[in-house]
Parts: sequence; structure tokens; C-alpha cells
Amino acid sequence: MVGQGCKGASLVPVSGLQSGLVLTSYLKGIEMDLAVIVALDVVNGAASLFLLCLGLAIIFGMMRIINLAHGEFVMLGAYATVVSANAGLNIWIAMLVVAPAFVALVGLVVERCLIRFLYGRLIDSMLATWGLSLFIVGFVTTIFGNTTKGVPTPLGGFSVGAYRTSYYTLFLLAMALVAAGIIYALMRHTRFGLIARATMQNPEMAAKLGVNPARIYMMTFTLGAALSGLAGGLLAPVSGITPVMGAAYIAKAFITVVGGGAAILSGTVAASSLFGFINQLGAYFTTPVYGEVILFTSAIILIRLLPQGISGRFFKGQL
Amino acid sequence: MTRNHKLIAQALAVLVAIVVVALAPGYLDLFTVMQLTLFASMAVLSLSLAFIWGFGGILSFGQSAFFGLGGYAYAVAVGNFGDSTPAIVLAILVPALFAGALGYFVFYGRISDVYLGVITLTVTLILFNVVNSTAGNEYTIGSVRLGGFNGIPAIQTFNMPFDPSDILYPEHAWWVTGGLLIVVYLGLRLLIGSTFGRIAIAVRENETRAALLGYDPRLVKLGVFVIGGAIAGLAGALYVNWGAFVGPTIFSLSLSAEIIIWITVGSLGTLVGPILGCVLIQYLVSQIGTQQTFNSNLVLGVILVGFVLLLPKGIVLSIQQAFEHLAYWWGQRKSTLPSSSLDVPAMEGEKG
Amino acid sequence: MSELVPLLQTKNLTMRFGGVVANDDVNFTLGEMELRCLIGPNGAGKSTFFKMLTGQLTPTSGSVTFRTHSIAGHASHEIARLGIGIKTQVPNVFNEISVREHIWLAARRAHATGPRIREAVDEVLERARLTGIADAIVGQLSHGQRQWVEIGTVLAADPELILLDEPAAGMTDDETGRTAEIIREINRTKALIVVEHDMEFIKMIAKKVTIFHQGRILMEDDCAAVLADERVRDIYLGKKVAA
Amino acid sequence: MTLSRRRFLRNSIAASTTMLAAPAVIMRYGYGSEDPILVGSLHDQSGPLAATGVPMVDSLALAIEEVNAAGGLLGRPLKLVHYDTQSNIQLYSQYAQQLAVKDRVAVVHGGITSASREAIRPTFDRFRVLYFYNTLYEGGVCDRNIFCTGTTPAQTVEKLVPYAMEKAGKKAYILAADYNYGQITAKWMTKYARDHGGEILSVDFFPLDVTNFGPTISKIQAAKPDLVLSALVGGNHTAFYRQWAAAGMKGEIPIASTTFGLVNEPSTLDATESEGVLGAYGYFEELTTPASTAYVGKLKKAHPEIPYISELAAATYEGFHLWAEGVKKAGTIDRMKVIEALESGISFDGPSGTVTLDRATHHATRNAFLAEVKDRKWSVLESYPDQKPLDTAAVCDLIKNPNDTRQYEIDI
Repeated sequence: MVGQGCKGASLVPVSGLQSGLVLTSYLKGIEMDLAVIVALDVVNGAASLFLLCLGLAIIFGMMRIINLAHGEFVMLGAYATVVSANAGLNIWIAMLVVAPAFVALVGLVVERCLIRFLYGRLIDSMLATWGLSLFIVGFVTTIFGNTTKGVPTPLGGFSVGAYRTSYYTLFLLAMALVAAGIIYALMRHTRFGLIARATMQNPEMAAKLGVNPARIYMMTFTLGAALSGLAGGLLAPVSGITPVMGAAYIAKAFITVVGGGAAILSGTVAASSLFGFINQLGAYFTTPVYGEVILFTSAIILIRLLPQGISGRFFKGQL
Repeated sequence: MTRNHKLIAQALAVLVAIVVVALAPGYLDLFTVMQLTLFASMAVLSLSLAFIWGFGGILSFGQSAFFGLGGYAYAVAVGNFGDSTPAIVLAILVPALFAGALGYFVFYGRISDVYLGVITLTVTLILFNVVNSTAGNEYTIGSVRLGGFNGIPAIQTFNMPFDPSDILYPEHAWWVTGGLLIVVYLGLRLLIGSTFGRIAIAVRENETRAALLGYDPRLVKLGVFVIGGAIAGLAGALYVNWGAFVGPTIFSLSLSAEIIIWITVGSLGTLVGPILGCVLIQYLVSQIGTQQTFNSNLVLGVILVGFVLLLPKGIVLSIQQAFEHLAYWWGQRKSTLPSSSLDVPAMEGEKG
Repeated sequence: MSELVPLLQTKNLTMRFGGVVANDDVNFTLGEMELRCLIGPNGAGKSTFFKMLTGQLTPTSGSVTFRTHSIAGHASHEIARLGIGIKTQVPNVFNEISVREHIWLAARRAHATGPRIREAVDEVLERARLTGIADAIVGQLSHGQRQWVEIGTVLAADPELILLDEPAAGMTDDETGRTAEIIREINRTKALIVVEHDMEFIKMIAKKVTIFHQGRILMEDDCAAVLADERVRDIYLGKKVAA
Repeated sequence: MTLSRRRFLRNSIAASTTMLAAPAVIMRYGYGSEDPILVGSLHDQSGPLAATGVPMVDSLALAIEEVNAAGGLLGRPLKLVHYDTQSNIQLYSQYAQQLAVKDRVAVVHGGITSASREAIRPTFDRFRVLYFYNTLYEGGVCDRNIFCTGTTPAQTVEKLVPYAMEKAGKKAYILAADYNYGQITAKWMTKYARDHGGEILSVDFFPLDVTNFGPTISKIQAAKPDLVLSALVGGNHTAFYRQWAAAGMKGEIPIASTTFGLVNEPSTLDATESEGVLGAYGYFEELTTPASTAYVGKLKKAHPEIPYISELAAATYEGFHLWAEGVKKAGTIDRMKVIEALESGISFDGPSGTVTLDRATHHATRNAFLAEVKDRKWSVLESYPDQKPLDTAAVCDLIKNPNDTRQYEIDI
């Protein structure tokens, strides 16, 4: 490890040196508060990733449709929040009610007008949703222009030792847990959940049970859209709001969901925890660039080792 | 009988294509010729995925990785050698080798379906990130700076083979690019008709059955993948020759997706379709940018959705079907079995 | 037929999926040019057994020996090249390819030269009565026709050992009879293992019969003895076995 | 490869072209050179860079209107030929060829990212079309066919870093976008910090799609700097300022940026998030000189939806007028004559003050301003008149090497 004396001695490898410094001081175990903060970052990274992926995972896991307009659904959630909050609505209502409700409505319309013609056609559905994503970006740009005034982050910050972080981080974590809990309860204890699980495991079986798969698909897509909208609403106060913001999310979400495998909840939880952990730690100890490269590389290795995703190996047949 | 007719029709079409390529510069203005050069290089890229997806059943979301590698390999090599001849060879070899390594990793790991898509996509993203962070002076290969996001500008374009002083004019570049497009098309057509091509189609149709007959599906897919990678690399060199520039956005997700769009619009499982789809979409995108009324994304999005809903089989197969229906109506055909398509269409979504 | 020269031998072959045991300690021997029928209720492990023989599944434990080659866990194409061909339970064909091409793909592995391959293709087409639909696309054929395409494909590859999983399923009486005839004809030069439910069909072809039950071999005897056995009747009538 | 065969090939090709060329000659040279002078524009109107590109085109259109209202140039009206490059580098190359070969424009204004400029610069060199790049960038382009009218680090970063250190302290932490602009700007920041006795604790680069800055904010806190220097770019990176404020860091460590506010960040962020950020550019909408207020008034009247008029729009406006001055002086739109006229020290009094073209570098000597965000507006604190492009001048001398076409990376 490089000693403190090197500080500022050379120009180019500065960031490497500094991460080395932070790493040594971290490993020395002196700065307990820093360790807590880093742990919070990691958990926050995983929680945001989980929230971002859940809607995509539900749609993919149950319908085998990869919704490439997922990022735009998130963006619509953010816009719904920002627009209603700036119009004077309470920020919490804007985030937690308006965003998911609005995007659910969009999802319903999209399912009725587009997706329902494409069931069982994985590639076609990807193309159509890609087209949809372009359309939504163009539409939002036409209405709101290229940028929009955001909303400030609620809740404020707090200190851990010498470090400051925001309560909102904790709130995001809580919301991830709540979302996971609600989906779990929905899947476990409702008729919709029962049918949905049956559909997940064997679509033909479900059809034989006399369930109307079209209705289930419609509800699933709407639910997935609502969750994407919720993610957008929750991220609105901590992101840059532009019509193209969705593009930043889609690749990572896609990789995470596929890495997680077919089990919606356990797979997504496992994959987003793993990838969030790797990405954030990688970003912390090296640079954000390598954080991403490390994330992508580990995703490749994971899929190579577990060709059916994490849940194909460890959570077979579970939620 | 019909088989022979088809062959004659195809030979005629190729002949017409050769004549069009040869005569185009005389009848079209220079800009149109240059634009056609671009379209033709992109069409070669389109063919590379059309082959591995339509005939090998491998859907790669990262075909632009090989395209980009080919472009960069050409740019670096031509900058160092000063002669485009070995550079073009390298632009084909480097992506082919890379496809070999990646394909070995993927196919021998029995990765398929959407997982394969994710891996190829992710490799593209890694390449983008890596090349993007090569802005510093230390990232220099020979005498060529990689240049990070800004890319490598003012790349030397094609010269006459082994004569670097004789740089091709735009018209000649068109002959080279258009000619290579025809060569690649014919080569693929022959390959598909060959034993290897027929085995590849069998593997696409039913991997288990092919293996139970003694064919190694992994090896066959690897072969298809490497050929696709090599063609994409060639396309990369042609593209760089057109624009004299290469940058990391060549590895972008949107280009990878666009190739898939070309093929779907044109008709998966054909070779003519992907060429048509590519030219059509490219032309459309460049036309959209010349108008100010509508947001470009909006227009492109509507067209794409419309295509998937109204012409899901793509242009070529839809037209062909329409013709077959017509022919049927006129009672010119007695066969009880509807004939197969021009090439063999893939059955997507029915697998797995 | 004698068992002096085992063509195929499995020892303690076991396959587990998680907690489910699909095959348990199967010791099975087949002689050169033998024709064996496998029977047993659904879920008895017959198809799993076939999949292990053809490399589609890697056994949890135990060995499979084909002549002198240990083949357990080898890739399907390697086993196929040693000379084991299979017709699977559900028609397993190339849907978008013509019948002729289908047979050709199998025949070209077995024969060296072009003319010889074409000869073999025509011969198989004739034998499987596919000549009339040789240029049709397999995916557009009926279920029964596709069964024949698959049988033809297996024949064209000219393997030493042929595994047939329910060859007569979905066939008319006429076709069933023809299938039995072909099986007997093949058996003049090759060994076969045939899985079937149809006892009438078994009676037409069987010499020796092996009964699978709950993943194990329940008994192995000649046809008449097996059909007379109390336990076998119980199994097929769904009663509990007192063994 | 024998020469004779190659020559035969070339000859026969030439022969066939001549034979077939007859109709083409008519098509190609069918346009007359009377009537409007065409002005090309390549800016992104859709995609991630649209927010940057739209005001630049609007500003260019305004400048053309003004010249037309005053009777045009050389007695001919001007016509804008604009293509939306859709944030796509390939389309830059394509439309550059279209402008150069098909439309045969007299000049092209455009390019936003350095990558887009580098993609089209060789095309304009090759087809001999004069090119103006009006964007703030990292400096170093040395090419007689191009004029760069935006500011470079020596004009702005050189002011911003010492000022911020003076105010906040000597220890700085640099955050920059992970591409050439960010990387080179980070080097300049480091240099200027060192020159003034400062110390750089760390330089972190971020891909343009990074949206989660949690680990970075922790890292910054662990390093305990007096000052954060930011060259973050684009909508996604705006998230940094929000997460920074959310963590309660806003009042703790001040931020100075070379990019913040170039599009419209102060007005899209909440006051609590943007308050106190320092920036230095060649122009601010808030400047109260008569030329500035007149320009802002006209542009906002024509395009009320423009959220903020930054250096990018102003430099585009000034760049166009500089070209017009050059044409007036040369008395022709012939490329070489206009270049020579522009090299004679042409200047224009624009919204940012007097802008003069530098002969040796083809960059602009122009005023720089330093400002601080106050209540979602920039409050201009300092102005630095007539800043020369010293960074590019260190590596580029087009008087001595008129055939140079490189972009130098300046050794710092």
C-alpha cells in the first residue's frame, strides 16, 4: 500500500493512490464511522437497484417479456412526481401515490394496445417496447422540453461520527423492504398471487385451471408498471430529471433481472444485493468506471456459472 | 422446377445488383454515392447478425462489439502500417478471434436464450467503458492514440492494395463497399447451402436432435458465431473507411439494438430482408433529422411499434406471402402444401 | 439371444433431481443384436434412463458401458458417434427442414460418399414410406408423419443400438403393425431397446421384457412370463405392490 | 500486384465513369451559385444532448435573421440548413457529408461534444468547407479550417480554481465526467491548484450514466477536502448535486464547477441544492451590459421556452457574426479568402463583450466571468477582460504550421 507521504506527489495515478489510502485506513479498522457509512452506501446501492428492477422482474418472470421501455416507465414515475409536487401536491403523496398510479395507468393502456398482441413472442415484444421507449422519450420531450425543474430531497441529513448522510438513504432501504414485503404477501396470500405463481411455473397448467391468462397478464403488467413508477417516484428527488434518464437504468436492470433468474422475488433480491454490493464496493475502492466494469464482469461470470440465473440454482420453484 | 426458377431469379437479382453497384456513381450525385457507401457497410453488419441469428439461432445483443473491434483494429493497424491492405485483414481477424474466445466461453458453458443475449450485451458495455476511458496519452498502440470518448479522427481510408500512396476516391470506395456487400451476400448464400450451413440450420431448429445424430451443437454454433464476428469486423473496417473516424459510441447499446431492428423489419431468416431493413431504417433515421416538426424519437418509435404490430414477419416474408396468396388465387399452383419461404424462417418464441 | 457379449451395460446407475430419485441403482445388460422391451407406468424412470444412455443427462452415480466405452456423462454427440440412436417420446425433429434433408443429415454421418448417401436417403425414405412427402417441411406434417420422420432419421444414421421411446404412440393400427415389422427387420442386424405401453404391440415384437417401477428394475423375463406376473398387473392397474 | 494491371483497372474505371458520367454532370453542377448563401448547422435536437443543442440552434437562427434583416451578406440573403444529429456520432458524419457535398454550404456551425467535432472535422477539411465550433471545450485543436470560439480551460478554469481556493481552502477533491473533456479539465484543475499552492486529494471520473453518487459522497467526506471541483456533465450527473445536498453536505464543503449551469442546472435544481456553486464561463445570461440584455431579450422573445442562455448559445451567436464580419471583409464567401480575412484580427462586439479571433490558434480572445449561484440565478462576481487562449497557444501555431490539423493534448 502507498504511504501518506505520496499525497499529491504525482498527478495521474492520484485516484488510485487515494483509493489505496482509503482502503488502508478502512482496513486498519480505526474509522468505525466510515465503515458504517460505506456499509450504508452499499445497502443503499442494493436497495435502489432492487427497487429499479422489481417492476421489470415481475413482468419478465411471469410473462417472459422483456420490457425495454422499463427505463421510460421509471422516467414517467419521476416526471409524475416532479410535476405534481411542483404543482403544489405533497411530495410524499406525489412519490408514493401519484407516481405508481399514473404509471400503472400507462402500463394498462400499453398492455391493452400493444403488449397483449405479443405474448409468447420474446423478440417482437422487445422490439415493440424499444419502439415504445423511443416514443415515450419523444412524447415527454415534446411536452416538457429537455429538462425539468426537480424536487428537493425531503428528510434532510444526519451524522454518523464525522460523516454525514441523508435520511433519505434509510427511507429508500425501508421502501425496498416494504415493496419486497408487499410483493411477497401478494404472491403468498392472495388468489392473484396463487394464479400468478402457477402461471410462472407452468403457463399451460394455469390455462387448464380455468384461469383467464389474458387477465392475469394484464394485471401483472400493470403491477410491474406501477412498481417501475414507484421506483421513478422514489428516485426523483435524488436524480437528474430528463426525458432520457431511463437509458441509464435499463441495461443494469436487465442484467440484474436475468442474472436473478426466473424467481421474481428471491432472484431479484439476491441479484440486486450481489450486484449492488459489487458495484458500490468496486466504485468505492477503485473508481466508478471500474465499479461498472467489475459489475459487468461479475454478471458475466455469474451467468456462466449459473446459466439459469441465481434463482435457477438456489431458489428453484420459489417466489 | 420452382427451385430452379428461384435460383434463376436469385442469379438475376445478383446480376442486377452488380450492375447497379458498377453504374451508380455515373448516375447519382456524389453525396448519394457516399450515403450508399455508408448504407452498404451497415448492410454488411446487418448480414453478419442475420446469419448468426437467422441461420444459427444465436441472438446476440452485442453484434456491435465485433463491429467496433473491427473498426478499431482497422484504425490502429492502418495508422501504424500506413497501408490499408493488412489493416483490413486484421479488422476481420481480431473480431473473429474475439468471437472465438467469447463463443467458446458461452457455448461450451451451455448458455443460451436470453442469457446469451445478456452476456453479449454486457461484453459490449464493458468494451464501451474500457475504450471510453482511454483518453490519456498513455493509451497508445504503436503510433495511434486510442483517444477515449473523442475516438480516433482522420483515419486513413482504403488505398489500392499494397499501394498506400493511391488512396481511393469516394466513388471507388463505393465500388469496394458495394462489391464486398455482394460478395458477403453470395458467400453466405453458398455457405447456407453447404453441408455446414445445413447442419447449422439443423442445430438452430433442434439442438438436442442434432446432438443425438452426432453433431456437436457447441462447435457448430461457435463456427457460426466466429463467421458472424468476422463479417461484422469487415463491416467495421468499411464503416471506418466511410467516415474516417471511430469512437466508442460504436459499441453502444443503441447500435446493437438497431441491428436487431433492421433484421426484424426486413425479415429474420432471410438475407435480402436484413439488407433492405438496414437501408430503409438508416435512410429513415437520416431523413428524420432533416425535419424540425416532430421529435425524432417520437417518429422512430411510432414506426417501430407499427412494424411489430402490422408486419411482424418483416417486409420480405410478408411480400412473399402476399405473392404466394396471389398465385394461389390465380390457381397457378397445384401443390397442396404451402411452399416454404425463400430461406428458412426461424421459429422464435416457440423454443424453450 | 445370448448375453455373452454385452453391448450395453449399466452398473448401479442412479439419477436424482433434488430430492426426487428418478433412477435408483439400475443394473441393466443388453447383448449384441438383442431386442429388449422396457415397460412400466408413467414416472417409472424409463425416459430418464434413455436420457442417461444418450448423454442428455449426467447420472448422479453409476456407470454406463457401451461395448468397451464408458459413456456416462459424455456429450450426446459423442455417444451418437459411437453408434447409439434414439427416437424420443415427443417427436424430436427439425421443424423447418424438409423430410429429405432431415434424413440426409442423419445419413451423411453414416456414409462416406455423396452417391452412397443419396442412395441411403432414398432407401430410408422408401422404408419409412416417406417418399411421397420427401419435399414437405417437417413442421407442417401430422403427428404420426413426424413420428415416421424421426424413425427414418434414426434408421438413416445406421446406429449399432437403437432406442425407441414409444414408437407406436398416436399411430393407427395399420401403422403400428408396420412399425413392429420394421423393428423386427432392424433387429436382424442391430440391437434395440423399445419403451412401450401398448401390450399388444409388445406382444408383436418382444422377446425379453424389463419392467421399471419407481426408478428401479422390478423384474426381467421373457414376454409371456412378465405378462402373467401378478405384480406387473398390479402396477398397471395402479394397485400397491407387495414386494 | 503488378502496376500495369492496377493501372488498367484504374483506367477502365475512369473510362466507364466518363462514359456514364454524362447525366451526373448535369445533376451535380445543376445548382446555380446565385441567391441565398447557405449556412450549415449540426446540433443535437433530440437525445441526451438535446438540452444543450436546442438553444444553440435558436441562437444561430436569431443571428441569421438579424443579418438578413440588415440586408444579408454581399447583397444575398442567408439561409439556415440545419440537421438534427440526434445525439448520434454517425449522423454527424453523415450530415457533414451532406452539408459539404450535397448542400455545398458556405460555412458550418456546430458540434457539441469533442467527439462529434473530431468526427466531422476531417470531412470539412477534406471537402474544404469552413467550420466553426462554438462550444466550451478542453482546448488543443489546431487546424486552419476551423475556428473555435468557445472558452478553453486557460480562460476560465484558470480563474475559477484560484478564486475558489482563496475562498474555501487549499485542499480540493476533483470529480469529472469520464471522457476527454472531463479528464483534460481535471488535469488543468490540478495544475492551477498546484500553481497556487493547493493540493489535490483525489480525482474521480464518472461514466456519463452514473446516477448513484452515494459512495463518492462518502469518499469525499473521508478525504476531508476544503473544496470540491466538479467537471460533471449531463442530466445523470445532476444527481450528484441533489444527493450532495440530501446528505447535508451543502453548507459543509463548497463546490466550484466548470460545467454546472451550462445547460440550465440552477433553474432545474432547488435553491438549497444549487446555492453557492461557483462557475466561470465566457458568458452569463445575467450580464447587464446593453448588448447582453438586448440579445437575451430578442432570443427569449423568439424562443420563450429556452430555460437558460449560456456561453454555448452566446458563443454560437458570436461565432456566426464573426464569420459574417469575415465575409464582409473578404467580399466573397470563398473559403480561403474568408479564412484570411478572419485571420486578420476580426472582432465582434457581442453579448459577452468584444470577441477577437486569434490568428495563431484560430481560437477566440474573449471576456471571462466568474459567478456564484444565488437563489437559482447566477450572480456575476468577477469579470476578466480579453482572456487569450493561452493553453492552445502553447502547442499550436498556425502561422508557422498552416497545414497542421491535429488536436493536441497539452502537456501540463
